[in-house]
Amino acid sequence: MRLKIVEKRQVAKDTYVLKVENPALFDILPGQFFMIRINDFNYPLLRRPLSVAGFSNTIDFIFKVVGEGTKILSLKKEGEFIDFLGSFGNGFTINSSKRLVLIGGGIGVAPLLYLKDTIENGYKLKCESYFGFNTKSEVFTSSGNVSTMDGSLGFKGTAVEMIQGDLDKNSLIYACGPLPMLKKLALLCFEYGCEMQVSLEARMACGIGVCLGCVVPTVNGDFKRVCVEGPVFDYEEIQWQEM
Amino acid sequence: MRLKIVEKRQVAKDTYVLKVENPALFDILPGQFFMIRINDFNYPLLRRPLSVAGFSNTIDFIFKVVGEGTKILSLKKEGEFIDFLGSFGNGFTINSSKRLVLIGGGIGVAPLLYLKDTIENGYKLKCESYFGFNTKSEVFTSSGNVSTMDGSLGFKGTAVEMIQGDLDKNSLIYACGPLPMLKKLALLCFEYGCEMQVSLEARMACGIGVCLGCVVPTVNGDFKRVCVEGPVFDYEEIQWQEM
Amino acid sequence: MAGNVNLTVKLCNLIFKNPVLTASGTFGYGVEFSKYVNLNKLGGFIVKGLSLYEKKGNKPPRIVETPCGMLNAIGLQNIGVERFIDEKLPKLQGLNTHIIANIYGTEVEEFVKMAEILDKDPLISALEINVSCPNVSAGGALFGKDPDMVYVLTVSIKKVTKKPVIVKLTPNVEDIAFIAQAAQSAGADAVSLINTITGMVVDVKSRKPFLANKTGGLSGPAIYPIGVRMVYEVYEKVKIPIIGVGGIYNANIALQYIMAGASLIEIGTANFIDPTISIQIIKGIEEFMNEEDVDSISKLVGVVHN
Amino acid sequence: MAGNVNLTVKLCNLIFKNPVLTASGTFGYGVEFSKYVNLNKLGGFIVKGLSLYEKKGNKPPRIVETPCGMLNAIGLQNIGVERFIDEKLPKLQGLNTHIIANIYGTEVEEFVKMAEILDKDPLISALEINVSCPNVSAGGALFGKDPDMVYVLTVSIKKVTKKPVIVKLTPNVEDIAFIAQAAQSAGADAVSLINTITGMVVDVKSRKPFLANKTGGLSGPAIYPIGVRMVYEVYEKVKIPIIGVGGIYNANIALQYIMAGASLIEIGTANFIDPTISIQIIKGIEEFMNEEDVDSISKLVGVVHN
Ligand SMILES: Cc1cc2nc3c(=O)[nH]c(=O)nc-3n(C[C@H](O)[C@H](O)[C@H](O)COP(=O)(O)OP(=O)(O)OC[C@H]3O[C@@H](n4cnc5c(N)ncnc54)[C@H](O)[C@@H]3O)c2cc1C
Ligand SMILES: Cc1cc2nc3c(=O)[nH]c(=O)nc-3n(C[C@H](O)[C@H](O)[C@H](O)COP(=O)(O)OP(=O)(O)OC[C@H]3O[C@@H](n4cnc5c(N)ncnc54)[C@H](O)[C@@H]3O)c2cc1C
Ligand SMILES: Cc1cc2nc3c(=O)[nH]c(=O)nc-3n(C[C@H](O)[C@H](O)[C@H](O)COP(=O)(O)O)c2cc1C
Ligand SMILES: Cc1cc2nc3c(=O)[nH]c(=O)nc-3n(C[C@H](O)[C@H](O)[C@H](O)COP(=O)(O)O)c2cc1C
Ligand code: FES
Ligand code: FES
Repeated sequence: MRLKIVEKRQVAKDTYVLKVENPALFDILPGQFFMIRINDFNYPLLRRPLSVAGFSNTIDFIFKVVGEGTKILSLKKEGEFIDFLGSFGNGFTINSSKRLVLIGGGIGVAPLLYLKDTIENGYKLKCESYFGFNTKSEVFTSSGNVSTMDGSLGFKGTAVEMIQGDLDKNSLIYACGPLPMLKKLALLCFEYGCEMQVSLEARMACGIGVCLGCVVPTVNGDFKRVCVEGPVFDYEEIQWQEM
Repeated sequence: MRLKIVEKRQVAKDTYVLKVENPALFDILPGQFFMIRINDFNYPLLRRPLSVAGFSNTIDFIFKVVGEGTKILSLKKEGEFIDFLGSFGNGFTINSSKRLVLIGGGIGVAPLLYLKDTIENGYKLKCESYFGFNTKSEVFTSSGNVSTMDGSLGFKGTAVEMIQGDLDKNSLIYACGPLPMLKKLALLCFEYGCEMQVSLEARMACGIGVCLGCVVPTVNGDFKRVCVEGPVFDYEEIQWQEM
Repeated sequence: MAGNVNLTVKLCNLIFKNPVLTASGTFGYGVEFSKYVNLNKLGGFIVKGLSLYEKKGNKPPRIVETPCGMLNAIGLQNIGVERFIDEKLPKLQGLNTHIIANIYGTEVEEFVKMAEILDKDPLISALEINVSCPNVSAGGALFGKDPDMVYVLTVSIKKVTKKPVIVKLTPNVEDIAFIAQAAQSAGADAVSLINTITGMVVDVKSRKPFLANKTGGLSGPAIYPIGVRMVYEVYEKVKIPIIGVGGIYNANIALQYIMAGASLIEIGTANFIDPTISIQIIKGIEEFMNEEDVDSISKLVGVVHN
Repeated sequence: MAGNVNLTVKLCNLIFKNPVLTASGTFGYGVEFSKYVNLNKLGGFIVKGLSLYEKKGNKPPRIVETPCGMLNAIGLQNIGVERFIDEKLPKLQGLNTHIIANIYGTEVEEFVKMAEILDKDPLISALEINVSCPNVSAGGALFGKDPDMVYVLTVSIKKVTKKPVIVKLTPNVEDIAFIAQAAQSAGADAVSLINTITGMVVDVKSRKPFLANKTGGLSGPAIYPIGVRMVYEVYEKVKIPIIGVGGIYNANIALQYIMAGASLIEIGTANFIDPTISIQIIKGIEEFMNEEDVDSISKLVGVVHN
């Protein structure tokens, strides 16, 4: 599906927002992702997975330049077309009877922005958001409670540190971010007995469940595919020690 | 050497002019070429050779989209930078005591435009030009005598047919174009006893004489490199039967 | 234009409506692609490699990208032949194309048992034998690198099934044609080649191999010239049909394989990049034949050797 | 930053100021690159393959591009060892780097004669023996595929020269470590790998192989995971230094080779794309070592095996 770039803009250090026209062919759940073909030829070969960060007249992505693929993507211009496959994955499930707590780290905040929008404006529910970044220059959102490691903006410390004392059994955490943060949260959830839906990353080739490349280890000693059974998992499913 | 695209414009069917800023670091002889890196990453892997079609404030190229590399090049935008290596090759030699006849076919006309400019405006000499194309839509120059195979513009027939009755011992032909045309001209030159400098094409990897990939067979049973000993050859050097 | 060229290919008693199959491990169990591809338009598809019993596969990371290619070390994760028959095949009923089962084992007996089981299932058109795996009874030597093992294995499987047997060869050998000859002598109905080429990527930050399995199999566009060369070599040495696979991502490369000697071709990694690619390649082959006035695909098989 | 890391590599009596060499056939006779590269900054360079007598090479077309790679079938065109010494070496006098001669022949005697001739020339630091060529006296079998031939050849060359002898291995074998072991037993001072992988591209219009020579050698980024894997395998089996080559186009891949077991690396095809690449790679390795606090390159060689 070739979609036209409506907007491409740098929003923070190495971080870009990419908005493409919405063909209005489908609904997209928060937490779902697209597989993006970086160029119209075979280099880079594999599509890159990017989560949906917003969904309205446009489908919005926020991505960080970490390698060659995202670098090339950052050089695309408005008006150009990019080939998308999706949407893929299971997405977050919203439970209105819980205290909804969104915890994001770095670029992992991207999918939570769309989740927040859906909770607040779609479901008309409330939620709390705690978004952590390394430093001010990397912050790409003004929504929610922001923290930075160096205290250059908002709370000084991680997103987890911002909320950790304040979690309870009734909390349902939605988390996305670097693995150490997710592991930390998993420990906390075990401790406080709260629920958590966590969005995981894995190297992907197909995005549609056939290559079996993107698996993560589960507690029963099995593997699950991030692209189909995920990217959102109940944290209790995951074998965290092996991650 | 990264040079900025000053102008990129379609000038005929599948044919583009590309002007890049001239760093004014060197002189370029007509017939010389640059090795152009299509993308800043390794695909397509090899540089593409393109002859200089004009040289002033800008270095100008005229190229035809024939494959993936030239296709990608045709999508570049003004303001972008492209990596060039060059200039390479020997170039045409101008002999003021001869009747100078330029014969080009299709995209082979490109280097002859710069040669014509050099002869007329640099050396203040006269020359005749005969430029043949398949059909009107492929014609990208109004300079010289133009022919088309279907007669849709100018003389009906090939560039060779336009001039062939009119060649003499005193003619020095400068030729560039498809191989069958060059072979035909070689026969004519043998017949009429005229001289010819012919610009040849070959698949190139390095452009600087080290890969030995670009060779053409010579009359003494040897090989010569198009990138260093050419691309311009005295037609009598070439083993035409083996081309 | 389309329609007036004959794309059909015969392999033993099977008629393929066109030469385009999809490769094992890149097309799931077929159903996953029904959203993108009308499966009935394919010459056939080859399902994910099956073992006698369910296999969990290797630890992640299992894949890594390389220039115009990728390494995979899935470790042949699959649900096992019985669950495949019970759970997956029913969903594939009523299709008008060929379903080929790809099987592998670590002992001859495992292959034989699977062949016996699959022989009974009318939905399976043929068996593709993946010999790129270590033989435990022979001390871990790869089946596919040893012509004698390939011979014994093929003979044993041929005994228990009437379905065409395709032996899928590994490129990690010195002389692939020699192994193909062993398969032919043993009665194989066809050979398919190439499987992936062993490679390694190192993560320089951690100073470890990137893949948990250390090495992985290289596939994708990068390898196509190696595959075409090997098909060319095998065509010079064997008479049974060849199925070409390795890096095919457009009709041009599919045709290169066919001209080098392949009667059928398989599309692998390219399915990941564009799930509709197999259909586009069928169209592209058809267009080429129309443009070049070739009325039957069989006239192109091996023409490079003329 | 730069300067406080130790990039030097010892090979026999030779000290290389850094691990970066340029590969035979991709760097001419060195002089061609002096416009782009300060040759003295290189660990060394390996000149175009030399034969005893001048060779014209294959008919064109000799090269064709492939996805992230290229095939070449130059046919070892060169001016012969005598003219090389007379015409080319004088231009390389006074350089403060290692010049390595790459030699090949079709009989053991040819190799030996060349080694004798080159042994006398003080400008040549070492000999790299290209065994990827057919042995005419052994009926055209490739030297490099047969461990016995590699053994005999290496022993014979070692007898006539005191210069370090590097045996350059072909990847077109089943078990490259086995061949490396043969070279080691024969007294080789190092092995270099990989040479190109045999491939074919078909021109579907003419329905013929694209190259006049039919097959060609695949090089370039596409093959690097295969080269890294082979260096890894050889490192497990031999003790002599390994020189890694194949698809290196940046410092990351150079480091992958080093960590897999290479003491030195060679840059080939990448020189065509960017003639300054070798210098950039030296810088990149230096930067990596500074960032990762590695004081000596020797500490990275083979770390993947720990
Ligand atoms: C479900 C999912 C959703 C994602 N959503 C976002 C998002 O919204 N914004 C964003 O910036 N990033 C997101 N990522 C990560 C993003 O896909 C990678 O950063 C990106 O693929 C890196 O590509 P590259 O070519 O720049 O990096 P390189 O490292 O050069 O890529 C090489 C290969 O590694 C893969 N890769 C590298 N890093 C990752 C990673 N962290 N996760 C998965 N694959 C990786 C690439 O896809 C590619 O195949 C998501 C990943 C997944 C799995
Ligand atoms: C000295 C010289 C000067 C040239 N000047 C011009 C010019 O001014 N304008 C112009 O349009 N074209 C010119 N060409 C031809 C031009 O280089 C090719 O058309 C171009 O490289 C094709 O690249 P591609 O990726 O589009 O085609 P593809 O066919 O996809 O290219 C595949 C490979 O083939 C090579 N190749 C393909 N066709 C040719 C060819 N005819 N000659 C040499 N290599 C080829 C490419 O470089 C590449 O390595 C010149 C060629 C040479 C040798
Ligand atoms: C992710 C992945 C899984 C694969 N699994 C199998 C398998 O189970 N059985 C098999 O015979 N080949 C398997 N292969 C090999 C392919 O079928 C094919 O031979 C190889 O990938 C080369 O083709 P390609 O370059 O078109 O992908 C697998 C390849 C990939 C990329
Ligand atoms: C055009 C060309 C010519 C080559 N000539 C030689 C040669 O004469 N002797 C040799 O041992 N290797 C030769 N090689 C092989 C390279 O030295 C190197 O081993 C191979 O290309 C893999 O490295 P790369 O991928 O970095 O190019 C040649 C390679 C190319 C591309
Ligand atoms: S990415 Fe292929 S199975 Fe998930
Ligand atoms: S292009 Fe390499 S020698 Fe001419």
